Amino acid sequence: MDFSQMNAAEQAHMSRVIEKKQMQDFLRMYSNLVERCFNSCCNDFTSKALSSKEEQCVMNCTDKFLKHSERVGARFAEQNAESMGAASK
Amino acid sequence: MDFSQMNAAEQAHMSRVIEKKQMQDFLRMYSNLVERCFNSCCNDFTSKALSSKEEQCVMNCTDKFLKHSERVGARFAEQNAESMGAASK
Amino acid sequence: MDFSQMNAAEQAHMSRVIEKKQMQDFLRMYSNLVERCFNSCCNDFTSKALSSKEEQCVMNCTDKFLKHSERVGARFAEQNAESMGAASK
Amino acid sequence: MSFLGGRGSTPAGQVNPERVEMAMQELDMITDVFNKLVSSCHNKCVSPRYAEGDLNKGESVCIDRCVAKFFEVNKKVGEKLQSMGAGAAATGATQSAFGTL
Amino acid sequence: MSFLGGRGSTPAGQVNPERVEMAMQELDMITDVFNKLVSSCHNKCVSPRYAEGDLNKGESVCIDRCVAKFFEVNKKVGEKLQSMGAGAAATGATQSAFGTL
Amino acid sequence: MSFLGGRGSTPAGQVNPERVEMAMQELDMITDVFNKLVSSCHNKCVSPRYAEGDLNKGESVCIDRCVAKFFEVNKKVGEKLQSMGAGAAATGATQSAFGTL
Repeated sequence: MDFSQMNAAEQAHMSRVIEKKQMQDFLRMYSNLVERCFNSCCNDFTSKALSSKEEQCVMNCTDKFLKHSERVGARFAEQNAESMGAASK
Repeated sequence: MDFSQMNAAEQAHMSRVIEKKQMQDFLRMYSNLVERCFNSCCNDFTSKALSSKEEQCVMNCTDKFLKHSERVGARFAEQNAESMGAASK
Repeated sequence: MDFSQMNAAEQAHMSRVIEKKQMQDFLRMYSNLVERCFNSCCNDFTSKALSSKEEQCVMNCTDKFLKHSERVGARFAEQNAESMGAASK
Repeated sequence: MSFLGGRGSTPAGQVNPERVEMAMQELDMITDVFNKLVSSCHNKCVSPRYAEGDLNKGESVCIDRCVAKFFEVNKKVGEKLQSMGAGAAATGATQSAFGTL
Repeated sequence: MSFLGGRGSTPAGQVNPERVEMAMQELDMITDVFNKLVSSCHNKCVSPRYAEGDLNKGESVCIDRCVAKFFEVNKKVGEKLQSMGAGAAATGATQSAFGTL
Repeated sequence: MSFLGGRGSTPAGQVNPERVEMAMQELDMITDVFNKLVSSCHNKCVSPRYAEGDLNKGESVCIDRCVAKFFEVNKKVGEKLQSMGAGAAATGATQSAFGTL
């Protein structure tokens, strides 16, 4: 994304807006992660307590999802950079 | 959620905002309910009219979903109260 | 939707708002379409390039989804008109 | 589907923010319903094999019936909700989290 | 679930937009979590055959346990995220697209 | 992916609301696409058994290819939409509900 056409006031405004958006994105990601790991790991409702097996699954699920997200983010940034390079030729 | 740190003007503002949000939540719940019950109950498209069996299914689906929602809401409130009690210790 | 109760300033305001919303709806539809066609057509990750079979699938998927959307939109408009006719009786 | 009424009128030349907001809410709701309709009927009627780009006869007929049925379900659910004075159950989160306000 | 704190206070009679916005963000988040909870426990506990309109005993018990378990998962995931100082991985799009700002 | 251009310039020190809003729309769109990408490639590449917390070799390679393919699909769909002058079909709800405005 190209902010170079923006003046200083606009860039400052965008920074604040983006910061707020990152907080919202984080919260959204958090609830998506809970939903995803709950759905994948919890299938036994004969007890209300998380079994140790379920807990391990949730920990691995969280861990793996974050690593996945990070990897996708890195590839996404590369592809975005490539697309922009191609577009400005 | 703790509004005790807010002054009167802020609390009044939040009340209006929450009222508006409840309307939006209701509308969203309505369309989710239609989608869910349609998807579960309607699988025959040899006719455009709802069969009596489909209609009964939609009524039960709506009924059951609202009761489910209410029950989850009650448990949610209890858990929230517990979490807050634990947090303020 | 009935705008006849609105005054000219309100109608002009709504026109601008609706125009902006149509842009957002278009972007949302675009990303939904990419997601849907990717999920239906791409199941082989032994290569990072789109095979000609996958590409054909994506083209057909896009084509068909737009035609589907258009048909649903036409029926939706008819049903809406009917509901309004019934409501104003 | 229009159950959000207006309230009173405003002098010409001025924008009543409340009225505009209500129209926006209705617009958002219609868009939401339309998107769910498109998605539901696509899942019910269109084969995900995508061997061709046109809707075939069977798919087209199915879509027409699907839209009609979806509207009927929308109506039935709406009537049921009104008869139950619902909204209470629905807004559970807001109610339980903000019961003290 | 409340990890968005307030900041300072405002003279009575005035609305601090920042504080109201934070409360709104928390409200949005709670609604989002509640909706996911309703949907997840419905999928886990309620049979989609809809032979009757009441929750049966088995469904009711399942729902209670489901909510409790969902809260436990919520807590575990939250602890894990905090221990990892996450947020970085999560906001990948914003970071990678706007890294230059 | 950037097809929302700016329009003109504004005197330094002032915020042009239109320009900021356009940037926000683009930001929202990129976030939306990124979230769909994360979710799609997770479904395609990551086993939901969660026996360990690390991505294994097969999953990692799959993710890289998945992202590349998703971008290709994004490009093909975008080209197709442009060639069809689409938007019409897409904004069906708004068009059919507000055709009279």
